[in-house]
Amino acid sequence: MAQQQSSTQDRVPVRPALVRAALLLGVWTILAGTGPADLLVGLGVTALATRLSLRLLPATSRRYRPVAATRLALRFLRQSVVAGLDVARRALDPRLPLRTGVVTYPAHCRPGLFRSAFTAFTSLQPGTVPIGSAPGGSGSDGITYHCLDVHAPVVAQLAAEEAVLSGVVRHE
Amino acid sequence: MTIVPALDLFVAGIVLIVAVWTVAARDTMSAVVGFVAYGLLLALVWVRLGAPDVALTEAAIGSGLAGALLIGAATRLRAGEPSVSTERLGGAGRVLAMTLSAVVAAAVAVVLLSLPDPAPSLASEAAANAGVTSLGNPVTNVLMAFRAMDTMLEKVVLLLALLGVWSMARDHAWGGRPRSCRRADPEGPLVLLARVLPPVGVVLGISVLWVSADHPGGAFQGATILAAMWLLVLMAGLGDVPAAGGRRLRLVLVAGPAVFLTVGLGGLALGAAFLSYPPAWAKPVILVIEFAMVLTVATTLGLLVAGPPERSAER
Amino acid sequence: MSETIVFGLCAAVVIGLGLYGAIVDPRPLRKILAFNLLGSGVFLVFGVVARRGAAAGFPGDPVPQALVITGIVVAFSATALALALLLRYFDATGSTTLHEGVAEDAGPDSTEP
Amino acid sequence: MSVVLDLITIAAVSAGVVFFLAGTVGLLRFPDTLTRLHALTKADNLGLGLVVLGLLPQVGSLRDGLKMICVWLLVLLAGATVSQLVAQAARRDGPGSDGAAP
Repeated sequence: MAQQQSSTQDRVPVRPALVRAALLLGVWTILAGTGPADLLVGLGVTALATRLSLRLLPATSRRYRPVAATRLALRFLRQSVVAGLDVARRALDPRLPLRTGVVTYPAHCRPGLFRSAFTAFTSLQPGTVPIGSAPGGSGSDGITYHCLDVHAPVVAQLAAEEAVLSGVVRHE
Repeated sequence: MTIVPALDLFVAGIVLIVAVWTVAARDTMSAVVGFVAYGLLLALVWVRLGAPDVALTEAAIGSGLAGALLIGAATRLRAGEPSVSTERLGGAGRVLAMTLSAVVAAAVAVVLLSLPDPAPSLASEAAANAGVTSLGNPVTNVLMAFRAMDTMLEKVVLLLALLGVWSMARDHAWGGRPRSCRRADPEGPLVLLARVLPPVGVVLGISVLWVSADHPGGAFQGATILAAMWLLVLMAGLGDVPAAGGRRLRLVLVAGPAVFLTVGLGGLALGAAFLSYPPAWAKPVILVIEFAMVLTVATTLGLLVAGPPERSAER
Repeated sequence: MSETIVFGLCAAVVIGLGLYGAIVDPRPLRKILAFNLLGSGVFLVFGVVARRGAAAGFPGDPVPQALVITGIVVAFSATALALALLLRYFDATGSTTLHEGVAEDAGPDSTEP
Repeated sequence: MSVVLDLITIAAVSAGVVFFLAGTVGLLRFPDTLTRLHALTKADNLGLGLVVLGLLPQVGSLRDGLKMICVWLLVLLAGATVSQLVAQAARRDGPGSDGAAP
């Protein structure tokens, strides 16, 4: 799988590899247990999965930022609650208060993995579902969003999300 | 009375509604989607019937992998779809078919309701002999030890099906690669998933096999998860399907049955019966067979979904 | 053990539905679908029998359950083979039915965009 | 102590069920595919999160709890991906689409 990237990985990036291996070993122990035999097999499986991970998603030189990541996670949890409440309120309201429409967000990031992560992230945010790329003004292209309420400050909210996310994940 | 029988009735009702939808839906794609939903609901039924191993298999293979296959076929057949309304069965034939089906269903129902009451069961035998393999999951015991012959032949059936699918290739594509399942958008949402999920999927798939010694799980269920991860990578365009003529691929495809057969013949050579394991080594031997099998089965399942070769091997 | 009765009847109805669909619908893909439905109904019969045979601390008789696991995998193989045959037939004739001379308007060169 | 935990479970799971219900109502009431996607992803993700949260006090071991959290995270990932795929397909095939894919 992903043969085309194997040549670019001459030197194994140690630190990201170790972090990923630790995470995957954690998943293994959650699923399979912590007995001696479990751990032995787990090490082999982790090595395999880490190798696959480094091939599919080449490691970057960016340093990990636990504080920023925690802030992102907390923000995500809070926004999930807001998003759920927002949709539930609109769905259960007898008047069905919807002002749906399409908004183009002039993203700072170019198409690529970071943007994919951003659209995936914002698809779980209140009132927005990304529906594709759109040619925006001034050369840079934008991301089109379907919004539940076009009068809400969607673009400002998305810009805030992008700023928070780019503090954690590498910007290409 | 209590809430549980009511829940059973509710689940059975939904299963039947979705089954009717699968048969009656006008649009084939809708019917296929109905069938996938039916498979997932059926997994719930299997849990209620005390068979979590079967539930996993049904959800993974019966619903997931078969669903992917059927959706792909329905998409490709869409072009010829509208032209069939001319040859539906007439009213009389329809009534006849309905009567026949109702009679068969009623007969099955009567048989099921009049089964003998202390039901015949091999459960106590399975429990009594579980010590031989020291595996805690009775279904794995049956699959890998008591009826290992079935399981070995099942691998062979999978391979034969793959041979059948491959032989649908046109002459120029023989030994080549299946049609590329790459999607149009190279930066789409699928790509992120295909870069992030497979390592976790590999850990999950192998753990499903590893825990199956004592808990619900198994080589097939694990292999299906691995096959799904492979297909995800392929669909995102991050890799290509190996050519059907490749030697390494063929080696992987026969590895599982070959290990199984070797162990079986080994049992024969050691003076016991075919596929008998030395009692002290039963558990490790079974795990070796399962690990060899999971690779073969995952590859075979992925190739079955990918379909017959349609491009030449080069490129 | 009421679940064996409920799901037993459910299995019988699913078998009937699958049989009906396989007979009545002229489209091969729908026949394959209906046949899978029929098969899953038969598997459910096995499941009910296994559940009734619960003993020795097991929630069901493991032997029929293992047979069903084998059966699901074999059914999948058969479905894959049937679909490959059907798609090849469609590529060769441009028709999604097995009756000749019904769908000649769709050409044989139906390729994906 | 266990009474408090049970009450937490009851409250959180009930709230989760309410969000699932709201998501389903939205799925039925909202006018088009794209709007329905909001109902499915947002409400159901929160609903599942609350159900998992509610069940956490009841699990026997730390491993089981972490397993459930993993399930929630995987469902989030799947939801985020699938909703975008469905949105793209709906925009491509749906009524009022502005043309084919690029």
